[in-house]
Amino acid sequence: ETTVTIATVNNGDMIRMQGLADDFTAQHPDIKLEWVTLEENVLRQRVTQDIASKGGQFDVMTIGTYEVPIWAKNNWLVSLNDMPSEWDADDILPAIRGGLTVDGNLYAAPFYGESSMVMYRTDLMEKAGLEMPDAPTWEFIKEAAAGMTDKDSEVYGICLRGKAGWGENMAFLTAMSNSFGAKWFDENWTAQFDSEAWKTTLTFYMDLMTNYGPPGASTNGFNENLSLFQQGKCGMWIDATVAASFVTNPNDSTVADKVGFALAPDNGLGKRGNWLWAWTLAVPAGSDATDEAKTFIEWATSKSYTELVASKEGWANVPPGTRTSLYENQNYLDAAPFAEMTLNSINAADPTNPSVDPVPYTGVQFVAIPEFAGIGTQVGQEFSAALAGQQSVDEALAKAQALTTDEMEAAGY
Amino acid sequence: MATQHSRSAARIMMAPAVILLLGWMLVPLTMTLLFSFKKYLPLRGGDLGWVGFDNYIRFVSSSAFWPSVQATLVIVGGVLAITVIFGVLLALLLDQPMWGQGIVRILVIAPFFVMPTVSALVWKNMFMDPVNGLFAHLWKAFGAEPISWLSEASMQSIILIVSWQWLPFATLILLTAIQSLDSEQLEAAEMDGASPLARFGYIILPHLGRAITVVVLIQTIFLLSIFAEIFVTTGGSFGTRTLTFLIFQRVLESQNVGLGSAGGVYAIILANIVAAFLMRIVGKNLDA
Amino acid sequence: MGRITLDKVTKSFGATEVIPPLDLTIEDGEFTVFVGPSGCGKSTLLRLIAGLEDVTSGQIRIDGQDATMTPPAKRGLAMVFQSYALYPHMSVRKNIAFPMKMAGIDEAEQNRRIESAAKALNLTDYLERKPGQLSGGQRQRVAIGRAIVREPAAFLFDEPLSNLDAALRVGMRMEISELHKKLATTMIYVTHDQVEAMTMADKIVVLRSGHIEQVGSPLELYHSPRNLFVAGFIGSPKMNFIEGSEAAKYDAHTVGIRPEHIAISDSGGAWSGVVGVSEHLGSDTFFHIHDTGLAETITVRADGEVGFRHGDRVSLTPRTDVMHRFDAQGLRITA
Amino acid sequence: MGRITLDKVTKSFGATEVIPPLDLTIEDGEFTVFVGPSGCGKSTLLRLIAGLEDVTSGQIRIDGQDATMTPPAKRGLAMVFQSYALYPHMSVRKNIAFPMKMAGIDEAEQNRRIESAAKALNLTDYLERKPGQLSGGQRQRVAIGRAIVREPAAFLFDEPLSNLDAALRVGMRMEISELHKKLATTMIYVTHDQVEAMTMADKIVVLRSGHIEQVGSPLELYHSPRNLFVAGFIGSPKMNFIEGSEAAKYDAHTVGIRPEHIAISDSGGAWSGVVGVSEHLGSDTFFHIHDTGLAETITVRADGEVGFRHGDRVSLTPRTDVMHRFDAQGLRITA
Amino acid sequence: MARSVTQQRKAINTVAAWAVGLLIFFPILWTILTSFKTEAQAINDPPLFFFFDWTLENYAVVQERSDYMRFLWNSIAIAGGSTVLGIIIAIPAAWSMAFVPSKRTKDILLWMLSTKMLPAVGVLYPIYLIFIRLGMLDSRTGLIIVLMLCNLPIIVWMLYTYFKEIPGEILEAARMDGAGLKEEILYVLTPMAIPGIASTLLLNIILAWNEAFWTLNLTAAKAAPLTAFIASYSSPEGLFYAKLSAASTMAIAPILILGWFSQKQLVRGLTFGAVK
Ligand SMILES: Nc1ncnc2c1ncn2[C@@H]1O[C@H](COP(=O)(O)OP(=O)(O)OP(=O)(O)O)[C@@H](O)[C@H]1O
Ligand SMILES: Nc1ncnc2c1ncn2[C@@H]1O[C@H](COP(=O)(O)OP(=O)(O)OP(=O)(O)O)[C@@H](O)[C@H]1O
Ligand SMILES: [Mg+2]
Ligand SMILES: [Mg+2]
Repeated sequence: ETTVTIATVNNGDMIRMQGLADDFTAQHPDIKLEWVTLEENVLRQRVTQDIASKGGQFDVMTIGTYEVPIWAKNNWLVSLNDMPSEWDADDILPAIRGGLTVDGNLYAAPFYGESSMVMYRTDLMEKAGLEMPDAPTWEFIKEAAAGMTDKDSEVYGICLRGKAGWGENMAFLTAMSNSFGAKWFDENWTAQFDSEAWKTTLTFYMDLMTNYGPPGASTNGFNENLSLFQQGKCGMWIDATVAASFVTNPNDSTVADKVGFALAPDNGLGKRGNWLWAWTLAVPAGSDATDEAKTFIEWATSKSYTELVASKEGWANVPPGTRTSLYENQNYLDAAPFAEMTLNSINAADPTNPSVDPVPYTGVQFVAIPEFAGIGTQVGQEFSAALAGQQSVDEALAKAQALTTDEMEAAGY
Repeated sequence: MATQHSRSAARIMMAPAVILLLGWMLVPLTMTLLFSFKKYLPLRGGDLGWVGFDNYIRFVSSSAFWPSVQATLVIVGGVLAITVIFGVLLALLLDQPMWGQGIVRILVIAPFFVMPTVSALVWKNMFMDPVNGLFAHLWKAFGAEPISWLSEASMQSIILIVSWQWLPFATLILLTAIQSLDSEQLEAAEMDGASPLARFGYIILPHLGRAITVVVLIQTIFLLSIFAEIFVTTGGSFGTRTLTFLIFQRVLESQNVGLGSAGGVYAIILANIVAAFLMRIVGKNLDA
Repeated sequence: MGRITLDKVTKSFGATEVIPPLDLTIEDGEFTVFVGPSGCGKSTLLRLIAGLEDVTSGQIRIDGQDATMTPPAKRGLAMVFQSYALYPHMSVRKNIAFPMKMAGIDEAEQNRRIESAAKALNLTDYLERKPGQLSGGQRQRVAIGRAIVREPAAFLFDEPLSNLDAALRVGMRMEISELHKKLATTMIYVTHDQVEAMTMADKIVVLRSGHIEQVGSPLELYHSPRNLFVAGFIGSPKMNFIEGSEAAKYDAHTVGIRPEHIAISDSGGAWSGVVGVSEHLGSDTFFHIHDTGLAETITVRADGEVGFRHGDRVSLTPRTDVMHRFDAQGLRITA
Repeated sequence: MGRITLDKVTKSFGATEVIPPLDLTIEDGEFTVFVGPSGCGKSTLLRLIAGLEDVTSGQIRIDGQDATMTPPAKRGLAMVFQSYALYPHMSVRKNIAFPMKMAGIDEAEQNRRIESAAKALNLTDYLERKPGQLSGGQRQRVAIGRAIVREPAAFLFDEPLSNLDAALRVGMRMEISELHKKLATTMIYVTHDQVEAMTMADKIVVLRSGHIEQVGSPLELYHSPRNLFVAGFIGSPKMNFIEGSEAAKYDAHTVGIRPEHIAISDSGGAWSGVVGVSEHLGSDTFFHIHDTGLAETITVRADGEVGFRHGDRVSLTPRTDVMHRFDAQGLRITA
Repeated sequence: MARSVTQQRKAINTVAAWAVGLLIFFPILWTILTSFKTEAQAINDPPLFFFFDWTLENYAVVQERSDYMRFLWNSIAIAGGSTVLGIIIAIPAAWSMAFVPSKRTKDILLWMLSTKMLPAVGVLYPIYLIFIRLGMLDSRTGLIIVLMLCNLPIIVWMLYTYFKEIPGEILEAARMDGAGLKEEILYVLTPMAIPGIASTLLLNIILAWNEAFWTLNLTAAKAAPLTAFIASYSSPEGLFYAKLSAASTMAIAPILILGWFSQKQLVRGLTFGAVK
């Protein structure tokens, strides 16, 4: 009997997979699964620590599209090119697959994928006398936010991430800045927070949030905004496409039947403010159960897993955003009204060409270099502090510029 | 007690503890020192060679350094002040005759048993959340705008959470100290015409001196390294990045082990400055 | 200026009555000693007078004024505690100054009184030390110093010498006696050591279970103990008690004879016995005589030069003129 | 079976020499008491004999054999500590059994010895109790019981009675004396109470600052103290010392006269003075006489019935035959 | 002061103390209450105190999601093991310091304490590398050793203060009675110090139980204790106050109960000899 230790993030889809793992062990009685479920930040820190020092504690790691290319370059991941043909690698959405492929080798299997989009309250839009286009501009978003805000009854026009973290507010702001023509670095890896575009981005964001956002937005992340939206306190929410299934789930959401979807806004510069992300499963190079790990990944990211979830929990709850076949499945399209918008959003993201100008890095809402997580979080903290009213936009940008320059220098760019 | 035989026995019996702790201190410390002079980036291939004092210079010259030292001292100082002052008051209250003293003591001691992670989670979500937190409900009930505790009053919030966890400790030590006060001394002061306030100021408070030193010493040791409370609540934003947290960011988030190690060395220096300061006071007080 | 009257005072802790109704008057300037076995209520009585405990019923008057409800600080009494209760963090000077500081006496006057108390108590060299750096006797004196400077109407002492070693105890008890002679202030002194009681008191109050067994001068108690309890308690070595037929000869249920009132000789005495342990103090010798047929042992005090040995058969002659007679209830027969 | 010899033994703690070179022989079966003021090194000496401290130099022989390097357990000595040092978590039986258990004596023999010790010490009813449930005197006896069962070559006692109250102390000191009579084992007994020393010892060793001032039987020390220190230390109340012209009359630098050797009267004596404090014990009265021109106070012991009062002018008659004479170095003049 | 306190004053004290006590305890009480609510009731405005539909569902969900017993067992093994091991090592050391003190004793004691001031994050990397080398990652043994070392200074100090209260004469008596060093410690010192050892044990179990840095960073699945258990409940997607509360309650309940039952010993232990 071989033990496969799996590090996972504590989100709904992963927890569900844990619950369904009996199906796997029934098929593979010689493989024992050990789960290590951790909160996202803790997980990232744990697996990074482990892989960087070759601890070998895990056989399967749940990592994001940010880590995959970096780790793969260090030869820390086992290539998944030899997955069996039934698994059908070609079925994976090209945008997602591209982000997980380095030098022609696939290094991770996507468990679910997401982009971001606008979720809005149809009833409130109607009340405000507006109509949401499929591809709104930022200006329209602002107008709509103004129209929907009713602070006395605790309805806020727009909810956006404010909580510091490279995967929290910086994911949103980086994606947003792309649509404003801003970028992290120019082609010489010089930090760009002193650019006009960043100033416009951040000023616009601050303007939206202070006037139409909920109180305490500077500590709101995905979870907080989700619950605000579910409780009917947000007019619009621009966030991950996976949220769509939560906000439309009548068990959890008080506004399930009043939600509309639109593409992330743009500014007419050719880029939309949406991101691209996937939680993937990968096998670290140090694992002593590589084959069994692959067997597990095959099961967890297969089409049949999707069907298994559908049969147990309904089609709306299957992990989205990874396979073309899913978006061709009528059952799914019927059950998930947001499916089409999700697919369009994913397809609209371009990790290799994220911003208006050319940049030396890949990644839409992140910069795929090892230093980014650290820098991103610190910059996020400055922006978050600005949102909390503790410093001005200029101050925040100046500090961001300084610390980014500093860190990049330390890393030897 | 002090025959040759027992002295050599003492040395042997002390050896395991001393050697283990010496190892526990020296081995990682040496490695940390070693790393701190290197460019050590695990995500870029690990050990990239010696860099002299670069890491040290970079660590202090970073704009985050001094604020983090300040944050550390403010949190430690704030928590110490709150726990000692309220600890004394609470101890005085609990020392009074009352019904159900045992149960009250159980209630007061309880926070000490709560894991820092749990306490941070509970406070953050269920009390300080600006929308669903109990404080928000309370504020709204009084018609006030709910405060976004962790961003608008981040330091105060963290100090509050940490103080809540350590107040029982301070209270209990101080209560035991008050109860150990020779009642004849208080009676003597009463005979001497001292009012209750004078008795507190002239007799009880000086008597508590030793206990307060111990509270301060032990708490400082633990407070200098608080981590979970910050990690869970603010993640180091809004000026709550302590030195420990800054090192955490360098080592684990940025995966810059060299830089983080240099930070670790600074933290050790800071801890030792604080410690030397405390030890001087406590050392005197210990065998008195 | 220091007459203390207890009028039907009782004290109960919860349901147990520690002091049954008790009347007692302590005259101004008198040195009164409360003696009695451990737990008999001596401290409780003193604390009632001090105001550190509330009486359950009855009245305490100080100089004729009802003080039953007066708080301790206002009664004008000073107390010296068994543990001295010095303030450990204050210097000797500050300790002594404390009651004056509390009373708001001005600095100059404070210093004057401190100096004079320190001089009287031989503490001048120690004024800047902390109590922890003093010997037992010195601490004792600081506690007295702190009491003196208040110029109280009366001093209350609760076993102030019981923490000192034998030699020091003798010295300190003389010092307190001399202090009393000098100040002529009322003093109430609690002890369970009858030697202290005998040597120091103007008046001894013998307590048992909260009852007063006898009140009188030391020699009154020595010569005319009112009952067996007092007779046994006062005097060292203890009075010999003889019951049975020998006692009947004197028309008593029990007769008591003190060791110093029995003569020892080779032969010719009324009683006879065998020498057990003999204790030679140089000045005196105590013989413990067995096999007398009267009591288990008869203790005899002889002067230093008498030389009987373990096992010798000796003859004893009691002085019948100072023999004490008690009835079956243990009460003294006076007639 | 219990002859202990100290040969040029010294002991230093760090730089301070607590015991300067010291020779002493304790004969088998002897009851030897070490007395001396606090801090003079009594305990240290006892602990050197016990082996609880190493000697700095010199040799300790037990029954002729060098035991200087022998660990305490192997010396065959038993010690009774001031605090009794009972094992609080063990019953009385277990306490007493402990040394036998350590020596690997078999159960049956252990029980036999425990029973007989318990009987001798009146502890039979308490064998199953814990020390915390015993009175001071009973604890004392358990400590002795624990020492007895080892059948040691000698017993060492370090102030075993100083924690007891006065009455108990008298009783226990008799018990220990009787035990010594019964066992006839060597006993070394440390005290700073000269009454204990006088009443119990076969031989008293008077120590001062680690030096032996005099060794002798109690009455030898009482009658012929070798120097002023011993003279002042032995006897209670303390010997009166007179210097100056009065001493010169007797060809001495200092003369000493014990309180019991001075007669007090209205007039007609050699000396005169004024009565200060008088301590009435009933059996005796101690007068402290001032203004004699001889010494600050002269203490006089009179029997119980003499009735002088504070301030009376009295006349004193010393018994010159028992007067002690000392030279300028404080040494006794024997001629 | 044994003077009878008026009932009125006692009543005021009682009310004040209970108010403060409940205030301090409230966060825990609230967590426990919330764990019995449904998610909707948990965030109800106004907050619900006692009158809601009590449900055990959250506990069922938490248990289903993670095998609580395994985490619990790891916590018990690690906290207990490290404490017991620490005490075994600390007793001889504390004996030496208390009964054969030298000029350096106090310095050694303070030095030991100062090792606790090393910031753990600063040495995580070295320790992690050492653990990999020794193959002790994710093993209970490894954690037991690390936590033992973390708490050893505290254990030594606590035992030292207890031992100092034991009169040296008793140990000397044992020595006179023929006990060797081993017997002296085993038969005399240890039984006498049982209350002190018990409170040391308790305090260190609590400290080890709540230790969240090493337990999280050096374990994965096999050795993960309750601190890791709770780490999987912080900020999940959506607002799960009730489930968070249930998990929190499960994480703290064992130690809370242990602490309450033994608070007398603990209070004594907590004082570190600060007060006699
Ligand atoms: N606060 C109290 N509560 C209940 N009982 C008490 C209290 N104080 C004293 N007692 C009881 O009252 C009785 C008298 O105690 P007290 O202290 O006056 O005795 P004492 O004569 O001073 O004894 P000792 O010589 O031992 O000091 C004792 O039986 C004691 O147990
Ligand atoms: N361990 C030690 N270290 C340093 N000095 C010591 C030590 N033990 C004793 N002394 C010193 O040695 C001297 C003799 O001490 P010892 O205990 O023998 O006196 P003692 O005659 O027994 O006094 P007491 O009657 O007070 O018990 C004292 O001055 C004491 O301070
Ligand atoms: Mg008393
Ligand atoms: Mg001694």
